[in-house]
Amino acid sequence: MKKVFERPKSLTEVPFSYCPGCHHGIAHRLIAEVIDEFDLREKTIGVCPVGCSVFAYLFFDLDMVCAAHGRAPAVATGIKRAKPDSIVFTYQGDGDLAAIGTAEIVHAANRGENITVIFINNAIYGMTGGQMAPTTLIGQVTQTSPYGRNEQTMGYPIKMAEMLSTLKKATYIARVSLHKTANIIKAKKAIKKAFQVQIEKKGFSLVEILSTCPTNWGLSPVEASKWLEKNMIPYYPLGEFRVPEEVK
Amino acid sequence: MKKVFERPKSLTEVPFSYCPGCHHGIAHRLIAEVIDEFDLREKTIGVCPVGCSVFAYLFFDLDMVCAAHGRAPAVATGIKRAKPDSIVFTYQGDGDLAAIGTAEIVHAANRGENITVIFINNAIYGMTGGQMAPTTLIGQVTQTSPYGRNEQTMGYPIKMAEMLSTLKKATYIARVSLHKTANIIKAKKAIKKAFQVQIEKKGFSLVEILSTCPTNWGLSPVEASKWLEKNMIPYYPLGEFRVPEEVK
Amino acid sequence: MAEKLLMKGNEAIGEAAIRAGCRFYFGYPITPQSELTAYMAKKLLRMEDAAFIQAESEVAAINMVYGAGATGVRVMTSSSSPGISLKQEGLSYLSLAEIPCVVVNMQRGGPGLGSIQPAQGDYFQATKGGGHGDYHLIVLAPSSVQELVNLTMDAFNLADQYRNPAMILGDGLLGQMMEAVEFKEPPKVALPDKNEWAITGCKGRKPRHIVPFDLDPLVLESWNKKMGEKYTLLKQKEVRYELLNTEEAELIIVAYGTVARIIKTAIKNAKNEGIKIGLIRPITLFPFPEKVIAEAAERVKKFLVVEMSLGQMIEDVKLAVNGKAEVKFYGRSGGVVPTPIEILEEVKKI
Amino acid sequence: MAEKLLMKGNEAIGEAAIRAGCRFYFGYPITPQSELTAYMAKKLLRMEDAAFIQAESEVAAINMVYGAGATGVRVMTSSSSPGISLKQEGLSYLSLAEIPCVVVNMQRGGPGLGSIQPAQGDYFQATKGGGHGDYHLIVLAPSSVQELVNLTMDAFNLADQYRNPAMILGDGLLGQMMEAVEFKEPPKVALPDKNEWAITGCKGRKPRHIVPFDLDPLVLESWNKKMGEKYTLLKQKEVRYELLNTEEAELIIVAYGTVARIIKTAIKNAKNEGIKIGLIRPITLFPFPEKVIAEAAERVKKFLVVEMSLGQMIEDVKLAVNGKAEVKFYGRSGGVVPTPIEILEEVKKI
Amino acid sequence: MAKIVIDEERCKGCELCLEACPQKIIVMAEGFNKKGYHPAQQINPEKCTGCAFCALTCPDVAIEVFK
Amino acid sequence: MAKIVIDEERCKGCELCLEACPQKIIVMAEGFNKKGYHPAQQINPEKCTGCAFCALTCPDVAIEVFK
Amino acid sequence: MLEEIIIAGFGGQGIMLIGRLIAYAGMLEGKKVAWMPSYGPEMRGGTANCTVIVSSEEIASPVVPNPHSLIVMNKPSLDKFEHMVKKDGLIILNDSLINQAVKRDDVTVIKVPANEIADQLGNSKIANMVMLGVYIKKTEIVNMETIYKALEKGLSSHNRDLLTLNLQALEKGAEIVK
Amino acid sequence: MLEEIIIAGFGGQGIMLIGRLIAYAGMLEGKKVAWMPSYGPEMRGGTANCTVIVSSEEIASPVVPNPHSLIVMNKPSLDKFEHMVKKDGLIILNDSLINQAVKRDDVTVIKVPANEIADQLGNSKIANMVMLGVYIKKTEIVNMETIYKALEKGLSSHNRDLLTLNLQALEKGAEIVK
Ligand SMILES: Cc1ncc(C[n+]2csc(CCOP(=O)(O)OP(=O)(O)O)c2C)c(N)n1
Ligand SMILES: Cc1ncc(C[n+]2csc(CCOP(=O)(O)OP(=O)(O)O)c2C)c(N)n1
Ligand code: SF4
Ligand code: SF4
Ligand code: SF4
Ligand code: SF4
Ligand code: SF4
Ligand code: SF4
Ligand SMILES: [Mg+2]
Ligand SMILES: [Mg+2]
Repeated sequence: MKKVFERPKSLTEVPFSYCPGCHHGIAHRLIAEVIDEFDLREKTIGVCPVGCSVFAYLFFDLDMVCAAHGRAPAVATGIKRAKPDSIVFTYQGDGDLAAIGTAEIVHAANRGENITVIFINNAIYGMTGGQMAPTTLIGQVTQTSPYGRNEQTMGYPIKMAEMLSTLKKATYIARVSLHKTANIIKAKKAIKKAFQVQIEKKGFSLVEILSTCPTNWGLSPVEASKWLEKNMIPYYPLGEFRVPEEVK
Repeated sequence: MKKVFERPKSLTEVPFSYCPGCHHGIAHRLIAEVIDEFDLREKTIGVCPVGCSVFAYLFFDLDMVCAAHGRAPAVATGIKRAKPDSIVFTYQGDGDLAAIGTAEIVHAANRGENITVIFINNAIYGMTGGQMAPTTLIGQVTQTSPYGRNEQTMGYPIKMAEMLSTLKKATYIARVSLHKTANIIKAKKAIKKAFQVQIEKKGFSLVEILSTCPTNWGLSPVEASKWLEKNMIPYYPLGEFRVPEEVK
Repeated sequence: MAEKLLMKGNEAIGEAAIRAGCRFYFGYPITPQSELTAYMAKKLLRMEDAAFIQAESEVAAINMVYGAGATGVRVMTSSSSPGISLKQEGLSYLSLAEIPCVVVNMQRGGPGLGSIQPAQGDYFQATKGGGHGDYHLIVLAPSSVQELVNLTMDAFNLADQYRNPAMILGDGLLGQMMEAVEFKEPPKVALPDKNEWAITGCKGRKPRHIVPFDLDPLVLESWNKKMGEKYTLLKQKEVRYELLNTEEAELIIVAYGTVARIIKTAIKNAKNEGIKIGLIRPITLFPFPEKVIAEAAERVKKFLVVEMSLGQMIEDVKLAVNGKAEVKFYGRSGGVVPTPIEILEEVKKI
Repeated sequence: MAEKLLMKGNEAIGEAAIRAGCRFYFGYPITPQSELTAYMAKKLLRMEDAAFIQAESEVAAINMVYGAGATGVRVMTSSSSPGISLKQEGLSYLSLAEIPCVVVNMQRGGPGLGSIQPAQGDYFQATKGGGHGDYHLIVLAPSSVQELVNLTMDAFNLADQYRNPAMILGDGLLGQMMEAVEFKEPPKVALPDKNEWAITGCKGRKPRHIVPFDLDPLVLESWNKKMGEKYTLLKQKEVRYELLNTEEAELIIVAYGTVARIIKTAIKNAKNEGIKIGLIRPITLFPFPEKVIAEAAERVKKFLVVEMSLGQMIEDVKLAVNGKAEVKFYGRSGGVVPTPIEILEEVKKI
Repeated sequence: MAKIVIDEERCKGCELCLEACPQKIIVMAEGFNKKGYHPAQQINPEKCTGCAFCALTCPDVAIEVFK
Repeated sequence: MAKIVIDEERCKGCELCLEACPQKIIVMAEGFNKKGYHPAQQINPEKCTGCAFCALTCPDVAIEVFK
Repeated sequence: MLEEIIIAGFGGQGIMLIGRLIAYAGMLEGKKVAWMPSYGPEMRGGTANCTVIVSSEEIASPVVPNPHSLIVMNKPSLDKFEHMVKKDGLIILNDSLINQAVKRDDVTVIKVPANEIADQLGNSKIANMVMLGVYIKKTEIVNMETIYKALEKGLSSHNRDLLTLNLQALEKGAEIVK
Repeated sequence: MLEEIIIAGFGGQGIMLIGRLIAYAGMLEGKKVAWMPSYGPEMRGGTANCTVIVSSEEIASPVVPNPHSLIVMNKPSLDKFEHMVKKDGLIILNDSLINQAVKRDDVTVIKVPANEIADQLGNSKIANMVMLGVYIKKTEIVNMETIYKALEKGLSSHNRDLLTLNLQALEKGAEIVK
C-alpha cells in the first residue's frame, strides 16, 4: 500500500497546541502542503501574529518570526524588502488583522507588497479568552458583547476581503471556509493561488479563512462547524474577490 | 444695500495662518456656514488633527479639541459617547486620516459613530513640508517620492471614500472639490448633508474634499486649482458614494 | 459594614471604578487584565449615560479616553505591558492637556511579547514617563484585592483633583487572584469644578480649547513649569506608604505590590529565626516616598530592594538614600514570582 | 582628508548611515527630522538592493525595521518625540528579539504635541526604556553635525556588536543646523556573524525563529538575565564622554548634546571672569558615564546639571555622585534653548 | 447695484477671486499690505453683479458682498 | 484496499473525522489517551475507500491514509 | 490555622471551580481566603491549576511554593507538583486518569477513581466534585454544609441545573474517606 | 574672528538661502561655520529667520542671543530682533517693506530698497541677494568672489538659471555701500 495522505514536510512533528477541533490546525496543514508542493520550504519566511497562532513557529518547519500584535504585515514588508527573493507569508487572526492591525494590512495591500496573508476569521479573539472581534456576528455573545453584538453601538461585522478588494494592488483576494471537507479542498486551492501570485511577483495576496473557535464559541467542534456554515457563510460570502487575469 | 455675504459666526476674527490660496480656508468657511445655518454653534465640538489645520481651534469659534496625529476619530468617539447630544466633527488631512489614522477612521466608520468627518485630501503632507501622502498621485514628486510616486514600490493613491463605502454603517460618504466656485457650492451641500445625518442620529458621515496645497505642490494658487482639476478629479471621482434613503 | 464579596482583582477594579462614578470605559483585551474589560462591558452596556467600547487598539482606546475625559466625565482604560507601551503617546498628550483619567496596567513579563505571568518591569515606564517630554502620571501600587478597590476609587479623586492621569500599577497576579473585598462608599473629597474647563459645547460661554501644544517655546515652557509645580505639590501632599517593623529593623526591604506581600511572610519567618527585617512599602510610586526612606537611611545601614524586574525602583530608593546606606537588590523577572524562602535566603547573604 | 561638506544634521545622519552600509530605511515624517526621511528617499530609491518606505505610521515603521533587521541587514528609522513614543512597543520587541537597528530621535518640546523646537525631554524614555519590561537601548548623544556623522556610523557597529537597538538622541537644533562635515571611512570593528541567527529562509540549515516571548517565566527570565549581562558589558566597555577643565574646576557641569556646546561658551566666558568650571559631557547616555562622575565627585563638591528639560539626566548624575557632592539643576524646557549668559548667571548663584 | 469690500489685511494675494469673478473686475493692487502681499482690488465696481463668486472662493474670507 | 492510521496521542477527540467520513467508519474509543481525550478509532476497516476525507479534515494531522 | 492547597489538572476538568468553592466557603466561615489561578493559554487543552489559601490570619504571600495539600487530576500535574507538597502533607489524586504511583512516602495519598464515579453518576464533568468531597471530608478545612452553600451561591445560573448532581458527587467523594 | 548674524523676514523671501551662502562661503575660506534656521510652520506665510556663525575657532554655542549683524527684510522681524543686536552692531533693513525707523542709536543702520531694486532687475524674488550684497560689501566677512562661488556650487539646478540675475543683484547691493 502507498501512503496517499501524510504529514507535510513543512510541518514539524510538534503536536498542535490548539483546542480540540480548532480550525487553526487545518489551516496550518494547508499552508504547509502548498509550500511543499511549490517546493518553497527553504526560501519561505513565515510571520506569526499574536493570537492563538502565536505558537505557529513551533509547528511550521520554516524560518519564522513572531510579530507584535497586528503588525505582521509591516514585519513581512520589512522582511520582503530586505530579502525580495524569499517567499513571505503572514498568518493572522481577526483581532490581529481586522482590529489593531487595520492600518498595517490596508497599507501593505495598498502598496501591493508582494506577500501572502492568511487571515483566520473565527469571529472572536481566541487567545485572550473570547472577546468580540471586528468580525463577530450580530447577536453573537462574547466576553465583551455579553448581550450579543449590537450594531447600534458596535457596528456590523467588518468584511475585510471586500474592503481590501477596493485597493488596486490587492492582486488576489479570496474568502474560503474550513467547515467541510469540500471547502477545505477549495481553501487549499485559494491558498495555492495566493502563493502563486507571490511567486510570480504579482503583488499582494490574501485568503480570508472562515474558521471555528469551538472553545470560545462554547460549542463542540462538530457543532461549531455547523454554526459557521449556518451563520458565518450567509454574512461572509465565499469566493474570489480579486483575481489577476493570468492566474484565473 | 444689504450684506449678502459675510463672515460666518462660527469663525473667529483671527486671520487664517494658511498659505496664500490654500483651500483649508475655504473648507473652514463652509463648515462654519453649515454650523451657523443649522444653529449648532453652541453644541458643536470640533476635533482638529495634526497637520496644517492643527491651528483650526484658533479659527473656529467653537469648543475645540486637538487630537494626536491620526487619532481624531477616536477622540471624537470619546467625546460623542460622553456627550451624545453634542455635534462632533473631525477635520483631518490625508496624512492624518489615510495613513497614521487608518485604523481609527475605518473603525469609527464601521461602528457607525454618529460623527461627521471632514477629510481634506490635498495629496500631500502639508504641515511637515511636502511628503508623500497615501493619496499622492502616481508620478507626483514630493519630498519622499523625489522621482515621482511609483506604484511599484509605493502603491496607488488610496481612495478612502470608496474604501469606507464598503462599510455598512458609513451612512453618508461623498467626495467634493474646492477648485472652482461651482464645486465649492456643491461641497457645502455635501457638508450640510453630512451634518444632517449626524443631527438625525443616522450614523457616520464623511466628506472627502479635494484641496490644493500650492506651497508644497510648488504651484501658484491658480495653477494649483487647475492642477487639481486636471489630475486629481480624473482619479478621484466626485460624487456621493453612500447616501441614506431619507437624506437623498 | 458592607457585605464581603469574593472577587478577582480585575473585576474588583471594575466594580470600584463604577462605584467611583466611572461610566466610560474604552479598552482592548489583553491577558492578564481581560476580566476587567469584560466586567466593564457587562456593567456599562446596561447602564444609562454610560459607554463601553472595545476599541480597535490600545492606541484608539487611550485616545477615546482623551476625548471623553476632555468633556469632564470619569473615564478609564486598562491594559497590560505591551498594550500600555502603545498608549505612551496618548498618555503624554493627556498629561499636557491635563485631562483626568485612570489607566490600569496589570503588568506581565517583558519586554516584547514576554510572558503573561506577573511582573514589575514597567516601573520606569510608569513613574518616569515612557512617553516623550516632561510629565508624570500619579502611580498607585496596590498589593491586595481590597487595596485595588480602595486605590481605584482614590485614583479617580486624585486624577480629578490634580487634573492628571492616574495609573494603577498592578500585576497579573493581583488581577487574577480572588480575595474577599468590601465596597465602602468612595471617599468624598473636595474636587475642583470641571465646568471650568470641560469641553461640552460653548453654550452660554466663550469657546474653549484643549490644545496640547504651543509652538511658542516660552508658552510651552510655562506649561511645563505649571506641571512641574503640580508634581512638587503631589510630592508634598500625596505620598503614601506602609511601614512594617521599621523601628527595630537591622535591614529594611523596600518593595511594592505583590512582592511586598511575599516579603511580609519572609519577615515573619525571619522573626522566628531572630532576624529583624523591616519593610517600607511604597503605595504611591509617583510621588515616591523618598522622605521616609531618607529618614530610615539615617538609622538603618542596610537596604534591600526586591522587585519582579532586573531593578528599576532601586534607582528611586538609591536617590532617596543618597549614599547614606548600602542598597542591595534582589529581583526575579520574566514572570517569575519570588518566594518568601528565597528572599529570606537573600537577606541572610547580606 | 576627505572633502568638507556643508550639511544639515539630519541629512548628515542619512549620508553617514548609507556609508555605514545601511540600505533600508522605514520612517514617517515629523518635524524636526523630516529632512532625514527625505534624504533617505532620495538616495535609497536610486540604489540597488535597497529600500525606502514612507510607512503608514511610526508603529508600522518600527515593525518594518523589526522585519528587515530580522534578516540581518542594517536598517534605520527616525522620528521625533511623539513619533518615538509610538515606537515604544516595537523597541521593547526589538530588544528582546535582539535585533540590531538604529533609531534616531531628534527631540522636540513636549509632552503632547508640544512644540517643534529643540528639547531633551525624552532622556528617561531613551535611557530607562519607555516601553514595557527590562531593556535598554544603546543611547548616543552627539553634539555637533560631525559627531552626528561619527556616532551614526558607530551606532550601526554597536548595534551589530551587541545585537541591540541603538538610538541617536539628538534634538531639533542638531538636526536643523548646518555645519561643515567630513565623511571618513566608517570604523572597521570585528562584528559577530549575523549568519548565525538571521532569518533568511532555512536553505541548508535548520529553521530558525525570532520569537520575543516564552510563556515559561523561567525561560523568559533567563533571557532577561542574558540581556542584563549585555548591559553590564556595555557599562564596562562602551562608556564614552568628553571632559573639559575638570581638573582645575570648582564646579562641574554635566550636560549632553546641544546644551553641552552652549556650556562650552559659558565656560569660556566664565574663565574670563576667573570662574573655574569644568564640563563632563556624556556621549553615551546608556551606558552612562557614572564612574567618571563618581570619581569627580570625590574631588569637586559642586555639580550642576543643565538640560533642556525639567530634569531627567540629573537622576543618573545623582546616582553616580551618590551623596558625595551637591548636585544642582538648571533646565529650560518646551523648546527653549538656554543661552551661555543665563547659564553663567546660574553658576554664579551656586 | 452691488458692491464688495475686500479686507486688505486679510488678503494674501492668492488671485483666486480674480479667476472666480465672472465680470473679471478684480485685480491685484500695486502696493503691499502689512504681511507683504499685494492685495486684491476691485475695478469697475459698477459692473459688479453681487454674485459673490469672489467671496465664495476666497480662502481667507477677506471679501464681503453687498447688494 | 485502503487503510488509515490514527496517531492516538495526536488525536484530541474532536470528532470532525467522524463527520467527514463518508463511510461512517470512525468512532471514538472508550479509553483516554495521555492528554485525557478519547481518541478516534476506525471500525470496519474493510469499508475504508481511502478517500482521505478524514485526514483532510483532521485539525491535528493525526491521520495517515494508505491505499 | 493556615491551609494552602494546590489543585491541578487538565483545563476543562473544573479545577478552578473547586478552588473557588473552597475559597468562598472559607470566606463564608469568616476566614481570610485567597484564590490564585494559573492563567493564559495553558487553559486551552493544556494543564490548569490554582492555589487556595484559607487562613485565620491576614494572608501575606499569595504564592505557595509548598502547599499542604495537593488535589491532582492528571498525570502531568502530578509530575509537576508532587515534589512541592510539604512533608506530612496530603495528595488526593484522580486514579482514573493517573496510572502512576506517588513516589513520596512522607505524605498521605488518597486515590480516587473520580472519573469512574462521575460516569456512574451520569456526568463525567463532575469528577472534580468527587475530588472536592474527598478533600473536604478528609481535611475538614470548612464544613461540608458551607461547601453546599457556596455551591448554591457561587454557581452560575447555567450550572445551577447541575446542583443536585454536584451534591451527589460531593457525597460520593466524602464516602470514600472512611 | 567671530561673526554672528541673524537674517530674518517673511517665509519665501529667500532668507534661508542667503544665510546658507554666507556659511558656505565661510567654509570655502577655511573658517568654522554654523547655520541654524528657524523651522516649522512659521515657514508658511509667517516669518522665517536663520542664524549664521562664521568663526576662526571651533564654534561652541550655536545659539546666538546677541548677534553682531541683523539682516532684516520685514517689519515683524525688525520688531522681534532689533533689541538683540550687540552694541555697535549692524542692522541692514529692507526699506521697501519696512516703513519704520530703527529705534536704537548705538548700531549702524543701512536701509536698502531691496524690493524696488529687485523689481528693477526684473525679479522681485532676488531682493534677498541685494541685501546679501550690501552685507558682504559692508562687513567683508568673506570675499564677494567666494559668495559667487558659493552661489554657483550651492544653488540647486532649478535656481541656476537665475545665476546671472543673482550676481547682478549682489552687485547692485554692493554698490549701495559707498
Ligand atoms: C499590543 C497587544 N495588545 C493585546 C494583546 C493581547 N492579545 C493577544 S492575542 C489577541 C487577540 C487574538 O485574537 P485573534 O487575532 O482573532 O486570534 P485568535 O486567537 O482568534 O486566533 C490579543 C488581543 C497583545 N498581545 N498585544
Ligand atoms: C505621531 C506623529 N507623527 C508625525 C507627526 C508629524 N506630522 C505633523 S502633521 C503631519 C502630516 C500632515 O499631513 P496631512 O495630514 O495631510 O495634513 P495637511 O498638513 O496636508 O493638511 C505629520 C506627519 C506628528 N505630529 N505626530
Ligand atoms: S481558543 Fe479558539 S482559536 Fe484558540 S486554539 Fe482554542 S479553539 Fe482555536
Ligand atoms: S502647506 Fe499646503 S496645506 Fe499647509 S497651509 Fe500651506 S498650502 Fe495649505
Ligand atoms: S460679486 Fe461677483 S461680480 Fe462682483 S466682484 Fe465678486 S465675483 Fe465679481
Ligand atoms: S481670493 Fe481672497 S485672499 Fe485671494 S486674492 Fe482674492 S481677496 Fe485676496
Ligand atoms: S479514508 Fe475515507 S473512508 Fe477511510 S476512514 Fe477516512 S474518510 Fe473514511
Ligand atoms: S479529526 Fe483528528 S483529532 Fe479529531 S477526532 Fe479525528 S483523528 Fe482525532
Ligand atoms: Mg480570532
Ligand atoms: Mg494633506
